[in-house]
Amino acid sequence: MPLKLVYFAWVRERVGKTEETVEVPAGTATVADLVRWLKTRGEEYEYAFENEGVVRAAIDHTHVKPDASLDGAREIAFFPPMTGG
Amino acid sequence: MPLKLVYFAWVRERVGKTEETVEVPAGTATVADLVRWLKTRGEEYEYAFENEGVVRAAIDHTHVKPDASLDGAREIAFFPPMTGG
Amino acid sequence: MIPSVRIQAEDFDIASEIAALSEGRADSGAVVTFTGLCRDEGGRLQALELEHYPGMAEAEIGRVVDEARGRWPLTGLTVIHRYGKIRPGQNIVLVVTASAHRRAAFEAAEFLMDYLKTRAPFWKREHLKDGTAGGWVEAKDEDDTALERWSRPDHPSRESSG
Amino acid sequence: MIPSVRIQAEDFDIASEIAALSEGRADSGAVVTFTGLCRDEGGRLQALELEHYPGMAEAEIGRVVDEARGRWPLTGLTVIHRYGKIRPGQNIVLVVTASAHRRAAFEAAEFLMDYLKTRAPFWKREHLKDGTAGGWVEAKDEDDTALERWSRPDHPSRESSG
Repeated sequence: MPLKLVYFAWVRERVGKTEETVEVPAGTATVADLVRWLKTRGEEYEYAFENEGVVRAAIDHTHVKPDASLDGAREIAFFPPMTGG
Repeated sequence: MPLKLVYFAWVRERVGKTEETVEVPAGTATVADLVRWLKTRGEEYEYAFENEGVVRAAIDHTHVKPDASLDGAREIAFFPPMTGG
Repeated sequence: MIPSVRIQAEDFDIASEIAALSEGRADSGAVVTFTGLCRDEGGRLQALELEHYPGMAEAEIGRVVDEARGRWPLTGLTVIHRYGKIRPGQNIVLVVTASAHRRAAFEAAEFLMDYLKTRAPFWKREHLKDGTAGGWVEAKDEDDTALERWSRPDHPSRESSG
Repeated sequence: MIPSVRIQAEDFDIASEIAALSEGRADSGAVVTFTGLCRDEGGRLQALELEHYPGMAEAEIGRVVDEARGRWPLTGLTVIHRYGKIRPGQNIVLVVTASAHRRAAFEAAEFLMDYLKTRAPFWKREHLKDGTAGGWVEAKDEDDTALERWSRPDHPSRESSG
């Protein structure tokens, strides 16, 4: 399944990309699965996701937890805790 | 002792005066004593102070309770509960 | 920081009051304004008339302002209360608080309004559209309740968040 | 009441935002504004740079706005969040709430700010006066604590005072 991934703030800087479209392997069911797979793709991903639980995720513009299903997802975003306001 | 009395809102309307200077009898030691004496001065005062505890008082621009001493007071104000803001 | 307290018949301009607070300083991270307005009460109100006790109004608001400054680390504070005839939609009262962090600015503004409502010597009377002079507005018990929460020991009166 | 949510690079004008809320209605007795400003951090900050997630920023703030409208009887609501480079003393965020009574306006504005701080997809990075690009601003635990109080069962989320 092709998925658009977008990155923000220091997650973007560590990954070295603003966005990319990836073909995830079968069995990648949740956001946590996706992160696990991304970390196998290179040091930059390992670095970006080194502290599990720090990087937040959103599916199609909605905040989600690591156990959220990727079913029907079009755009997955990864970013640090927010500091707006 | 001569005292300046000032009245506001419906207390002013009931008393029928904005202010007056009175010579209070000896033994008038507190705000409550003053109110008691004022109520002997006529129906308008009886009406203004008919519900004890509703009319508030201030001595020299500071809120006080009925048992506050009149010692050194120059201006005593009587008014309903405040409704500003 | 020199707080500004004004009792006036004229209207006020919120933007210039905020600008005056921020003038020449960049240590405020949060500015809260509260504006109290005259409601039309479902269309029956022609105007509110605000009577006040000159001298005591300034003194009492000054005391409340001092109390707020002692409780919160404010970088700016302005209170303006109008008197006289005020029509629906017009301004009655303005409180502006500035602080490094938002919690202090919010709490100080709420505190000031709760105190002004019950301690500042102002009295409102209604003038109705049908030509009758309506009565004096009655004080609300809930305003006293609002006030009491500031003396509860568990009330968070220190800044807690940015 | 149609709430207004805007994500923009340009500055905003508080007075015209308040005026827009009040336009043609006199049922608001209380208007609260919160302005978040860029602090100079003791003089060492040259600017903040705000990155955001276009699309999600609008969507997430819209959800928080809907939640606020469900909790409080608001007569007006505006949220503006800027992005891009912002210098000390300049505006970052504006929340305006209007209601018949003050408690609702205050609480809704605080609620919105607590949620924006921790849920709106914006990230601040510092640029320092000495020319170095400072780091990304870290999220504060106390912002999460501020958020939690809105889910406590004893929190007064209904208007209680005029």
